[in-house]
Amino acid sequence: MRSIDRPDRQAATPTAASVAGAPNAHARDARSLPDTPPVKAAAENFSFYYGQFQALKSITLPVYEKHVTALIGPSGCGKSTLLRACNRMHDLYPGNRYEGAIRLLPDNTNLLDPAVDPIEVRMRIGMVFQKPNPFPKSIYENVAYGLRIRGEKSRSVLDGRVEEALKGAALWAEVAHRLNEPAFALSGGQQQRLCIARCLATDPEVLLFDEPTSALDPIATASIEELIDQLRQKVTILIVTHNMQQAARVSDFTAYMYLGELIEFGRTRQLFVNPVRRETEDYITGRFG
Amino acid sequence: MRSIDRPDRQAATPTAASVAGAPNAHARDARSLPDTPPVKAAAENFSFYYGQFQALKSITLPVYEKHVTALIGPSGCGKSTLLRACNRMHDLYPGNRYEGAIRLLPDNTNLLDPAVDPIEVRMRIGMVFQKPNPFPKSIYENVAYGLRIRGEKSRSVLDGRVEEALKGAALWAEVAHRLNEPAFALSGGQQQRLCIARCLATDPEVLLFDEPTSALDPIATASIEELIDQLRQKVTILIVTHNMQQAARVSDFTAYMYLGELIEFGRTRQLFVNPVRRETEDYITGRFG
Amino acid sequence: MIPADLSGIQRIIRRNKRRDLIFAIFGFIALLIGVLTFLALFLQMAFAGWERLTPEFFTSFPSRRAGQAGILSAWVGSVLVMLVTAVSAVPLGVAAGVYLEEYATRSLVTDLIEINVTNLAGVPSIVYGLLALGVFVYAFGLGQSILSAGLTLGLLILPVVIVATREAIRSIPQHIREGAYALGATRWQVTRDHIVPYSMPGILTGVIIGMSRAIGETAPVITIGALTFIAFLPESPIGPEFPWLNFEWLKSGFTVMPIQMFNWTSRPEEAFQQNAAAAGFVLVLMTLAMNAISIWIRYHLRKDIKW
Amino acid sequence: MESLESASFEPLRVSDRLARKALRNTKERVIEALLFAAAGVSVLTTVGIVWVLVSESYHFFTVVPIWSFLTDTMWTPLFADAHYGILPLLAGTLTTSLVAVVVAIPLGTTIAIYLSEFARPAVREAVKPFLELLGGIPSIVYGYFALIVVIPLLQLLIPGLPGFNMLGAGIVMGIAIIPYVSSLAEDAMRAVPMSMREGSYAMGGTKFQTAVRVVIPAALSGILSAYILGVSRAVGETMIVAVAAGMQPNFTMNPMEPAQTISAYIVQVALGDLPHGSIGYQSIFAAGLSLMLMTLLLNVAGHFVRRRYREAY
Amino acid sequence: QSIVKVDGSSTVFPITEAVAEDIQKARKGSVKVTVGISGTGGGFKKFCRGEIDVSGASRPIMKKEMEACASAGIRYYELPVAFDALTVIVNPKNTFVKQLTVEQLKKMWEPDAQGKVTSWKQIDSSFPDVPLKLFGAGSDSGTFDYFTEAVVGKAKASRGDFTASEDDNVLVQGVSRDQEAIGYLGYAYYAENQGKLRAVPIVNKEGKAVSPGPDSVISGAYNPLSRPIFIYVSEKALERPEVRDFVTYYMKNASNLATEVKYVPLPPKAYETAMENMSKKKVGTVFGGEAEVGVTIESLLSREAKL
Ligand SMILES: Nc1ncnc2c1ncn2[C@@H]1O[C@H](COP(=O)(O)OP(=O)(O)OP(=O)(O)O)[C@@H](O)[C@H]1O
Ligand SMILES: Nc1ncnc2c1ncn2[C@@H]1O[C@H](COP(=O)(O)OP(=O)(O)OP(=O)(O)O)[C@@H](O)[C@H]1O
Ligand SMILES: [Mg+2]
Ligand SMILES: [Mg+2]
Ligand SMILES: O=P([O-])([O-])[O-]
Repeated sequence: MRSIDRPDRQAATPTAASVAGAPNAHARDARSLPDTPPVKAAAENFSFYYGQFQALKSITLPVYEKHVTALIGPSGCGKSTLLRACNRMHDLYPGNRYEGAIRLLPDNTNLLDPAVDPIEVRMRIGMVFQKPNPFPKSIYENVAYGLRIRGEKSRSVLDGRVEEALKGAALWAEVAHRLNEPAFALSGGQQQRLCIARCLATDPEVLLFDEPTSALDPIATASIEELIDQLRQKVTILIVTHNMQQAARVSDFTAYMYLGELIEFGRTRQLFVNPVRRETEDYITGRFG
Repeated sequence: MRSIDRPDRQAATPTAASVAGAPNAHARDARSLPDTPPVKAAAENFSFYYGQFQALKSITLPVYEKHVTALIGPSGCGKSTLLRACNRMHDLYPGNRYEGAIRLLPDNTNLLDPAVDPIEVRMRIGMVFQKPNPFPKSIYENVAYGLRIRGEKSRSVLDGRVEEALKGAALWAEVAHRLNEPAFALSGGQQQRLCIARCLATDPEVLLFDEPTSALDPIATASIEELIDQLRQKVTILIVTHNMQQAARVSDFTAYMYLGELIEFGRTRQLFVNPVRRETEDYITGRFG
Repeated sequence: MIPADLSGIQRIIRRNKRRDLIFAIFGFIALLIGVLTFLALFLQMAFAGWERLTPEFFTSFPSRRAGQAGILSAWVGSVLVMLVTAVSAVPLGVAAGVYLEEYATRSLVTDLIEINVTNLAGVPSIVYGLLALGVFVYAFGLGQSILSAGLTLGLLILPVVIVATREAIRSIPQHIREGAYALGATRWQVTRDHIVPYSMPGILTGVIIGMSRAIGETAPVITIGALTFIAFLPESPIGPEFPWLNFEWLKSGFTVMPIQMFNWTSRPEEAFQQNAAAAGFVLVLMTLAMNAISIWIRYHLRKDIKW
Repeated sequence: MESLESASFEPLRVSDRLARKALRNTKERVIEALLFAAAGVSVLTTVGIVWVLVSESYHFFTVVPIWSFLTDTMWTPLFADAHYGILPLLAGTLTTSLVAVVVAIPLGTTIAIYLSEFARPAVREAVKPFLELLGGIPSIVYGYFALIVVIPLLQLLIPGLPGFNMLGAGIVMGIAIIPYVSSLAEDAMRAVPMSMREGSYAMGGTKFQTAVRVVIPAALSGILSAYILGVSRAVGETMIVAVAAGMQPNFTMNPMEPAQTISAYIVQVALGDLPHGSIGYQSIFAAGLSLMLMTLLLNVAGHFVRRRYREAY
Repeated sequence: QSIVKVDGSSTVFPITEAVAEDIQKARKGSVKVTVGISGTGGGFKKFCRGEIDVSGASRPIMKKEMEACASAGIRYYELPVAFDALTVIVNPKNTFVKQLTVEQLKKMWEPDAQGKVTSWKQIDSSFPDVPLKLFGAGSDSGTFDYFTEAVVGKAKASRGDFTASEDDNVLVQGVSRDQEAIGYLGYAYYAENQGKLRAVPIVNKEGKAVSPGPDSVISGAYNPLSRPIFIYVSEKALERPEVRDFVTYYMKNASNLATEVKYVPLPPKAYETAMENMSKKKVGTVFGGEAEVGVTIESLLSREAKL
């Protein structure tokens, strides 16, 4: 059980049994340990199937509150699949199947429970995609979208929240004077920050990032990374990246996945400098993948 | 005119002016080798433009008869562009422009001469593509197609040539009993060999391969490589590959290209073991690309 | 307003989902309206015309006695007109589509042709009738013949055939073309041996859709002037001696299914409304059959060619 | 040198090769010319249409001043007191089209949204052929349906409704054009990339919210062109209005009244036999020209809509 | 191929159609007949261009048409085939119209009424103030010519703002579904739809309100709206055996068939005289090319004999 909380001390992930017995044990443990922050979410023996194909195999993984956790691994290893499971994105397509649990703390809700409405999950967890995908609306409406679908109509409330979110996404200075222009008029990096602002406006508990900078140029990438660095003060972040330098730069914890399995999880610095598993080392040093 | 056949003694290519004075390292490399075979084709100061964009910059390169020449280099360096110029594939699209010459020996025709019919060029030079592209016809008709468009109607001649070509492509044993089945029923590797048989049926002087195995699994790849190894006895081969191991395995000569320029040309073994240029070394050792 | 707690979120979700449900119901109803109208129309004609749908109905000429009237001259006329339509529109449309996709390089001329085809597709059919009246009937002196009608409908469906051809050709991957060119095929050989055969299912689908539209066209045929009592068949297209073809029928007067139906609809006697219903039923069956064939082609023939 | 030339691998001598090339080139040229000619036929069609309409209308307008054609409120070209005001026909055309659009756009859009965003793929695949069939039914059959079924029904609901009226014709016409609207609009919506939808769902949006707030704005250009195509179909539709709307050039926009549309006037005249060259004969070409201009206007509008709202995703 | 081409009046059409149908059956298809409906005027236009062999007419040929025929060198036989009673119809639910005078009809239909006379009350102060909805024959029809001549006093002089149709069903449907409607059409079409329509008695020259019907036509009491109807046969076409066969058959059977399709047949003598005139090659018309109203059966007989 310690293994979860002490990735630096032991290898890889906890045994299936350890988590199954006490779902939120790691949360407690986390709190009890001086060097790990409280757990915000955790996958427990989570498996996922695209129809017949098992894309994830019994993943057990904690996500620590107000820290950045990075998912790395070669293409096709299931990083996106895991991330998208966290807000039930797979529900949109037929034939997908979840097994096991992903729990959200502090209320310990199993996100995957069929009784839990996926919309509720998504309202609590924000997501930023690989390709910036602003809506075909004005900048303002993009940010206000989440509030509008929550039924907010008051213009002054919206104004305030939009400004706050844009500031939070470090975009306010650039767009304050043209909030009514279409979002497509922004550059790629700005669009991506707009998508982040769109999430921030609704105060999500967790933010999921799926290769948020892979479609961006280096300058835009730098600004997004900087933003993630600021955001970690306020929100829990889970980020998929295929850029190991990026993982090293922005994350506090890193999980290395391979062929649908979680191979190793630990503090980023440690995992990069001194990986426990050989596969991880091969991947990190570029000998493989 | 012996110089044509003996690039080892003089400039690599037939017109003295173009290559003799050319400072290209590869020419010298080639010459310095004791026993190079006769030249079958040669690019001379060949430049190519996609509209305004210059994709190839004054390439000078010999292709030796009945040997395999590999083109390697990072993505976008112009390998495919060069290969496709050899059978005037670029003529199919508007706005492209050739400069310089690609000569086909022994008749010393400049393939790029506007007076030369591209159809004639393509009848002399076969091409195999990255993705197997059999026609949605029967296996038999795929192989017979080249002969049919050359006006061959006699069934017995066709039968003979089809069998011969399929044997040449090491496919006969697998398909002899089902020549009338659709080509799509074959596996990817078989399809690729079928495409090779399709070329062989018309006895091309040169065969161009553009990453012929990149869409195939390792087993199919091995069978294609083996086939190329046999083919070199009969036909001159120019192959593009992004897999350096493959280049090392199958080719006699290798050209390394970068950003539209030919950086280095030489015997494969020598180029891989002891490259003359630093860029080549960087690329080969994986330090770059 | 913005919920901070879970129960707040759940309340909002409940409200939002209610709207989802309401819309889903509306959508379903809208769909039902469409589908039910189709059924109502079909069944109304089937019931109203049921008694008349005997074999004799198909083998009898029109008659003043509703009970004896049939659609022989009408369906034969429709078939012959469709024959002319197909023979004129298909080669022209396919050739034009092939030209635009395989031959033309972008130029002012091809732009013009493209814009033109798009616009033609939007021209009301009655305007084609006027064209036919002015050009075929009077300027060319073809009169009110099967040929005039067939050519008119041919022009009418030409854009449909062109567009279908182009779409079908566009779906052929470039590497198939390159494969053929690389073997030394000429443009025409590539077109003849690959482009046209492989796009055939798509072209056929388009042709059949176009024909099913043409077979129901009434207005342009009326404009040419085909509202006639005809109780005999045009001469057979198959002649008694070599080359076994006979083109007299092209000049023949004619009637077609929709005109026959219109004719009966126009009769004040109640009994003829039954005939109109029966003729309408047959006409709809004809177009349904054609549509069904095209759907079948789309789902089955195309499956054989996957890139 | 000697050896090189004799070692030619090409079985043909150079002169033969050149001859073959020349032959091939001629053949290729001829074929290309033929194909080009085929493509030219569509242009000739347009030229023919414009020529016929304009030349006959030209004669018409030498007799009838354009001004009175555009402003006179009566259309009686075949009667003693001849008036040549297109307005009544225009009013009829617009009113029937309007009724049709009021039926087709909401229903068509709803169906499109439902199929694209709500229905399961199986339902979609099952229903779409039905809609296609609805679009394939000949308009004379719809006309019959309007006359025999829909108008009598409407007369039960609305006492005093005349036996021919624009309402019934328009409603049926609307149903007839639903498939055009719904299938094009659905295509446009389905072309919206999934990433756009995922963006909305990830924010906690429901299907309806996603459809209305994200997918529709993103597919706007396609949806608007679907509408324009629908309108253009309605404007040009002939047999339904000819059979069911009444044949009276009635200057009114009241759908409860009978009226004549431009297209219906043309068929009505064509049903008789006007002598080539008479003013009555020319009047149908003038009417046809107006119709053509209206649809052309719609086409151009469609073009600009597609430009203006080009999908930016 | 020899086809007898007939076109012209929609009023004569039911008889011609019956003849065409029967002769084709009787001759087992060796005689082929097409019958178009272009209206009397339209028929004469084609007739005088030599496009058709026989033209049906619901009024005698007019000066202009005579000239057109003459200039094209077309001479013709004029054969009366039956009598028709133009019937003024209203909706059965219309209770206030008991009878109408010619003056009242004129008030409704004259060109001056166009756009002005729009209420029943304007026709007769005893009528209610409800909209007046008019349905009448199309301007290319003989019915229209005759009605305007008889009612307004000048052929073709009519208002234009009414539902004008060559298609009699439009008139039947229109009047039968609309309480405020009034229209006129050939008696045969009324007779077929007696349940849906009511014929209005017309006050004749003698001041008596008379309903249309075979008796009132034969007695001459239904005036001025009864009229003879004709076919015109081209002299040249008559030389062709199939045309002669057709016309002879027509004359022999006109009496029966006219009754069958609800017209008033002429006395047998009339058909015999017509045949005689034809065999004696007496071409031309017995009418002066002027519109005439109130021709009775007797006067028609005597004129024919005199040709
Ligand atoms: N919709 C799908 N249906 C079936 N299999 C899928 C689907 N999406 C992904 N897969 C498969 O699931 C596995 C994991 O895919 P996933 O997209 O999660 O990989 P990834 O680690 O994000 O890779 P990348 O770095 O390329 O984004 C892969 O083998 C992939 O082929
Ligand atoms: N049709 C085209 N129009 C314009 N530029 C092109 C076109 N095709 C290729 N290019 C450009 O020309 C350059 C050379 O392309 P080419 O396809 O030859 O590269 P390559 O070496 O084959 O790369 P790869 O290994 O990815 O196949 C690239 O910069 C490419 O972007
Ligand atoms: Mg991914
Ligand atoms: Mg390449
Ligand atoms: O068709 P008509 O008899 O009225 O000329």
